[in-house]
Amino acid sequence: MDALLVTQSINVVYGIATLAILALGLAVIFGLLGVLNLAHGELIMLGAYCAWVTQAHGWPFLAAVPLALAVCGALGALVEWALIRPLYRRPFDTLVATWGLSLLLRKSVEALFGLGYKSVSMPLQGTVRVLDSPYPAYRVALIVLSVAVLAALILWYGRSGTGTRIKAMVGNPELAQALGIPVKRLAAGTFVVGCCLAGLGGVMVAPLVPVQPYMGLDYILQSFFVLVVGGLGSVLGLLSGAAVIGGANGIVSALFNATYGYFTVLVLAILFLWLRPRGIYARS
Amino acid sequence: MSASLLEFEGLVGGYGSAPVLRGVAGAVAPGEVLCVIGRNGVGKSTLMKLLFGYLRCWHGSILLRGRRIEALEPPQRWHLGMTYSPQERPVFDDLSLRDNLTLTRGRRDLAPFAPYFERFPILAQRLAQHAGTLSGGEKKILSFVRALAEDQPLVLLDEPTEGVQWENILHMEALIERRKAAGAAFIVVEQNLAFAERVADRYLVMDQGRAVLAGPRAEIGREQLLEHLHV
Amino acid sequence: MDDSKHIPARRSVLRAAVGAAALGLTPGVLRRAQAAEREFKIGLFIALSGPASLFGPTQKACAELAAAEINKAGGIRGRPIKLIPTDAGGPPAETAKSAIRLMLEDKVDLFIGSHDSATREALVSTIKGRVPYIYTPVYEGGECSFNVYCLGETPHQQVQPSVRWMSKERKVKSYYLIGDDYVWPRKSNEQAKKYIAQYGGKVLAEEYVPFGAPNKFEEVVTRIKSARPDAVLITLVGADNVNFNRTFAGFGLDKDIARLSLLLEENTLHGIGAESSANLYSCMGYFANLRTPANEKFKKAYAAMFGDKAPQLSTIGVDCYAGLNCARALFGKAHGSSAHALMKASEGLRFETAAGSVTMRGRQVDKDMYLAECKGTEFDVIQTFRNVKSGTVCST
Amino acid sequence: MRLATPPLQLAGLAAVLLLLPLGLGDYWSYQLALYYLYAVAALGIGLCWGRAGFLPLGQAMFFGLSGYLSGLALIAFEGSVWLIVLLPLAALASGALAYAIGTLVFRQRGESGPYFSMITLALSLLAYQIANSWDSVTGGFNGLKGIPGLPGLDSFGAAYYVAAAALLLALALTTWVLRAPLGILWAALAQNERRLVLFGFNSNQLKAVAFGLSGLLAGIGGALYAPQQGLVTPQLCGFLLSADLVIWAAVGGRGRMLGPVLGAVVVGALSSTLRVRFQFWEVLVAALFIAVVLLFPQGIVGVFAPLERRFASRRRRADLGAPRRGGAQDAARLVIDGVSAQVGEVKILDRLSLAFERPGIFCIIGPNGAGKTSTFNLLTGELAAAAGRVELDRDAVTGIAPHRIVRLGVGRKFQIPTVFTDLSIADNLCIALWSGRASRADLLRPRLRRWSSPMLAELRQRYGFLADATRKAAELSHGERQILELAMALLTEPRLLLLDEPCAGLSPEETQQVIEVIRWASRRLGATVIVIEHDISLVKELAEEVYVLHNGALLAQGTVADIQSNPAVQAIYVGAQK
Repeated sequence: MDALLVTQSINVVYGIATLAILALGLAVIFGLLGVLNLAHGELIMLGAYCAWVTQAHGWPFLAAVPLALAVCGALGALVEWALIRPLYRRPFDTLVATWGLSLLLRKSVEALFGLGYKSVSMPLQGTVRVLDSPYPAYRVALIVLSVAVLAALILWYGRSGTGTRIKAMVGNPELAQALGIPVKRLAAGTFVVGCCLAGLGGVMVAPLVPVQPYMGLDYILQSFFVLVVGGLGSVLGLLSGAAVIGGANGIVSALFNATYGYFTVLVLAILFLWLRPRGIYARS
Repeated sequence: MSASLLEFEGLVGGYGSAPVLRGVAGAVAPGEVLCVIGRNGVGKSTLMKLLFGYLRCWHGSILLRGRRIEALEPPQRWHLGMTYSPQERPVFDDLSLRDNLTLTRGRRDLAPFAPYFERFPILAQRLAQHAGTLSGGEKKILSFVRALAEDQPLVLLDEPTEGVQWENILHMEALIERRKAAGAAFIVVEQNLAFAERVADRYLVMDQGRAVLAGPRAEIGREQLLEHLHV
Repeated sequence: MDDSKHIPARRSVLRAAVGAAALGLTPGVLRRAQAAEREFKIGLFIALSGPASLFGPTQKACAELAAAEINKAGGIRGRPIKLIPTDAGGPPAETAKSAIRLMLEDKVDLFIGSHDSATREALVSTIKGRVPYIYTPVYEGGECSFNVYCLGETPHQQVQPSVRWMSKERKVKSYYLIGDDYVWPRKSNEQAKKYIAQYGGKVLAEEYVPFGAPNKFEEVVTRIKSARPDAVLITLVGADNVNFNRTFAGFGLDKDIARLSLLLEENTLHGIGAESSANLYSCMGYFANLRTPANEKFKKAYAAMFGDKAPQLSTIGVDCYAGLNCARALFGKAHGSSAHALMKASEGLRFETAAGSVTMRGRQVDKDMYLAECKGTEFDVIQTFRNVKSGTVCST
Repeated sequence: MRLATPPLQLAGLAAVLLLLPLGLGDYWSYQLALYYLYAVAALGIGLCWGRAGFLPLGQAMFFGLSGYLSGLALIAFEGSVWLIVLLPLAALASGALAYAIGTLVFRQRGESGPYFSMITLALSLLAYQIANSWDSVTGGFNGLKGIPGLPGLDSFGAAYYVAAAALLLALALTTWVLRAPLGILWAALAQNERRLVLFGFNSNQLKAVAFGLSGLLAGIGGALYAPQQGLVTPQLCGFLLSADLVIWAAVGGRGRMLGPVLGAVVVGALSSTLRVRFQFWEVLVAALFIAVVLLFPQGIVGVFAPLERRFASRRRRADLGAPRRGGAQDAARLVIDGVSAQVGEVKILDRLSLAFERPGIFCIIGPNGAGKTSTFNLLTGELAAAAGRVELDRDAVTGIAPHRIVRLGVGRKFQIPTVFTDLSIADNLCIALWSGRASRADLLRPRLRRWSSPMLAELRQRYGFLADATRKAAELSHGERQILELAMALLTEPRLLLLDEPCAGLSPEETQQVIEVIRWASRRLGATVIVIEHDISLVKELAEEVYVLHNGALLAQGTVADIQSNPAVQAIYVGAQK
């Protein structure tokens, strides 16, 4: 029983960590730029396929990271130029266009790799003891890694000049231009970074899930819910959102069953969208 | 006039379908302050937005050091040596004062700001604070300092003294003088006549989207200005 | 209700022509409308789009192989088979719509379908027995609609022998049931609970996850771990099945807890991967590396026709092969093509599947079932259960 | 854009729909019948998205709901006459649910942006799971099966005509609503919600009605889908159908009535033809779809917009007299008593006290940030008072919703002219006339678009361009827009008229005209007119009394002469000095 409790709590933490890392890319794109990118899940999917491709070529797992960054980055730049910029400040059209894009990406990957499940083998096998109950090593690593990535991001966004410029652009674009900040280019760059982060998330979860063209659909809505619940424009918002969604899902699934867990997530999302749209941790 | 840093003429522009400027001309030379004066809604801020490139001008030309710039984006104009302190939302509310000031600089040290902090110690005291917590007047001061400290050859100030206490207005005047001495040019939109009279080298008086009166301060008396301000 | 019966062919052709023109379609519609009546047309419903289209290529290939063989042997009642593959991977209404087209425009003689149950229900209520309909894949059993014939494994066929084997050979006393939340898993678990009790085992828990939702299985696996069952009976399908088994192994439970999955074929096993497939069993009517003479022969023909680029063989795919053979036998045996004649003929009908020959009883199939243990990403068939009853008997 | 299709076109369409089956085989009739039902649902999306300006992403939920309801009814009461009542009820249930959701969500904060879309999306996912899990009622994943067809109507031909009839009904319904004031108000709402509210309309309720109607349309589709297909499955509530409906509306053209219909039938039929022909048909659909969004935001139908305008009828039908506006008629007594208010950190009104106890023209002047416009926002209930109270005719109006305050007889004109640019001049003027005059039922009567009032007649006399019925406000010059908005403000025949720099950006001639109109109107309405103005020369011409605001408080009050000689006033204009 006690061991059960421990493991279930770690499961909750793990759930939160994965949610956060998977929503990260969207947090940048939707949270900072306000772009509703429905193709986010497909970027994750591409990242996962990168992991599989590296494995298929017998390269080390970590080689997937640069590959994913390259693929998603390039795609991101193209999409920003072709879809996002022309539809700037037309949220509904962006929504609809990126949905079309996600369809396009799914089918292209299907044409390229087929529909079969690709399994990416665990870079870390076996289990490690956490609070003297065994837990899968790679999942532990993923938790640690997510925390690291998020921490790094908090530091970079808070300290670096670029981070400050992005904040400036988000907060007051007109004034930012008066200071010579090339807002358009900066926004494009930010979008690309968001895409890369999505790809990175894809690489990280690849060994844990069945990799196939439709996997993105599982992540897009969850990611949106996380952001809406947490509040846009801050890593803290992202974390609190992941905590609520992932936590609620994990706890309810642990206490009752997965169906209730899923219902809880949907209901929570609806309630927040409706009653507290600025989320738990709203940007000032 | 030949030595002028910025020249503009026949400027027509506005928002959507509505022309606010109906043909305005003017110029400013290095080490000179051009004060733009007029009632609300006569197009002063619109003129500034046109000059800095937020609004495309429908007709007319803007020359910076003899180069046409009306096609350029605001950031490009900044890189050519202009800067701008807007009338509304003059600072980044969710950035600290320090970040507001050092945003455009590679390094974050505050040495260049010493002379400004002398005049406005309150800024130095609140460096870590978010600009959003400042009062309207304090924001104006912060924005003013930021713009001047960039050491750009041409500074556009839109109502810099709005809501600023008068002793601080005097500090502003002194700092403007200091930059003038260093050869900087200013275009200042102002409603505060007293301030305008003290800093201006030339006036540009506007009414209903047109320049109705322009010339050196010496040639234009307060009565003429008041007549156009209708007070 | 189908008023095209009551008007002379010429006019209906005319209509089709006008229609085609009106919609700017290729004259293809036209040609199909006047196509020679000699061909024996089969509307083949397989997944060409959507997640299930994973099986599409195999389904198509196996059907084509069967059609080629049958045609070489003189076709059905002397008429060459013409397959009309049609997408059943979309929403049921779409598929039903295609069925109408195949009936009215192509005037098909027979439907063969390999798709999910919701689509089957849609087709049954659209076809209404006007055309015989052979449903080939593994399913929940109990389909007895007029003029419908089911070939797939039923829960009874999968569960009864495998559970008995587990209890007897593996000394499994306690089971944990996990499945997707829809009809097939629930029916299967009904059967499972019956036989588990019968063989003196007990069910520790029965759990379902939302079907078609983004599921994660850490919580479930942790619960299983603390429940310490001897075996887990898995009725998850597709991605959920892959996901669960990877998580299960990830938590290191694969060493001491056996897993019996009721819908585990080659593609899914590849998804699960070698490192997660230890101690995992599957019970189906067909496995690609089955060592029966029939299968050797079948695989040789398959390879000969499609070469080494041939799509992966698996039970859901090869059932289409059985489907065509069944059709041939059925029409060969029956006098006339009326539903009653066909249903009458179906009783005791024998025909070839990829695995071997089977018998149809009560419009379902009694067949040999195979229990396989996963070795890496391969199935190792360790036990054969002869001629297992379908457990469903429909009127004929 | 002219969104409504005249009845004539509708009749033509009816003829086409009736004749089509003769040309096509049964299969195409059957196929079209299905897409007609989808089209009915897509029509609802066009209504919300193209007209009222918000995008519902979960319409399948309503399609599915009524699908299940009518399915259950058909099974329970097979062949009974009660079905005539029950099926419409199933459709209405969807409409009611949509209206309820709309009311709840919109009332909360008038949220109608992407978040509303997300809510509807999440709801449809929920609906899908419920339909999937609740076997006992819905039949679970395999769906609700064995649904009998409509008694005597279940042959392909008959099914086609049922669907066609439903589509025509839906089109007629939407045509009617879109030609009625309601449709005009939706279009206005999408362009400038705040402005509409300040004409006294409850925009959130209008949006809820639009959403409810879209739900009803989806309901009609679903209610007939059940008998036509004989099976209702959870996919019917799910995300994919919702997405398809949106895609069809977008590709066909959300802005015009026939757009979604065309989208559903063409794209739908196209994809179902493609799906059998080659594997990656979805790629084509997706590409087509992105292309349309990027290149033709108004969809396929939008391409023909120019033609449509050519055929637009120019003749104006005979006017109908509008009733007098209800409520008190005499000039409003306005008292602002010690009101403070702030936005964020900044205090914008500081214990402000003003009183306007008699009809006449009063001017408010003051430097930037003095709180002039904020005072207007306070009066129209858009700015909440932290302290103090505002009285209109001795009743406190602090904390009352803007549209209610406006209905008490408050009219307002903004500094920047905010007319509804996509609407014709006539419709702009009508919106003003309806304000405070039209009852809820009236909003469904197209003839209200012919309303006129003596004042409108006189205004048309003064300004010829106001009589040009079909010209769009977008085509007006800045000056004309100022006049149009002023006219709109006057047509509401307010008892308290708030004018914010009515002459901003006008040429001297235009300025003179406006001055005259204001004088004329104040006499004619006998109203209290408050004008924010900077140009003292205009103030001289207009004001009986001048109020000078400074730092959110009243600095001075009196005749123009008093004000000009007031040293304090001098000081704030000349600048801070001690």
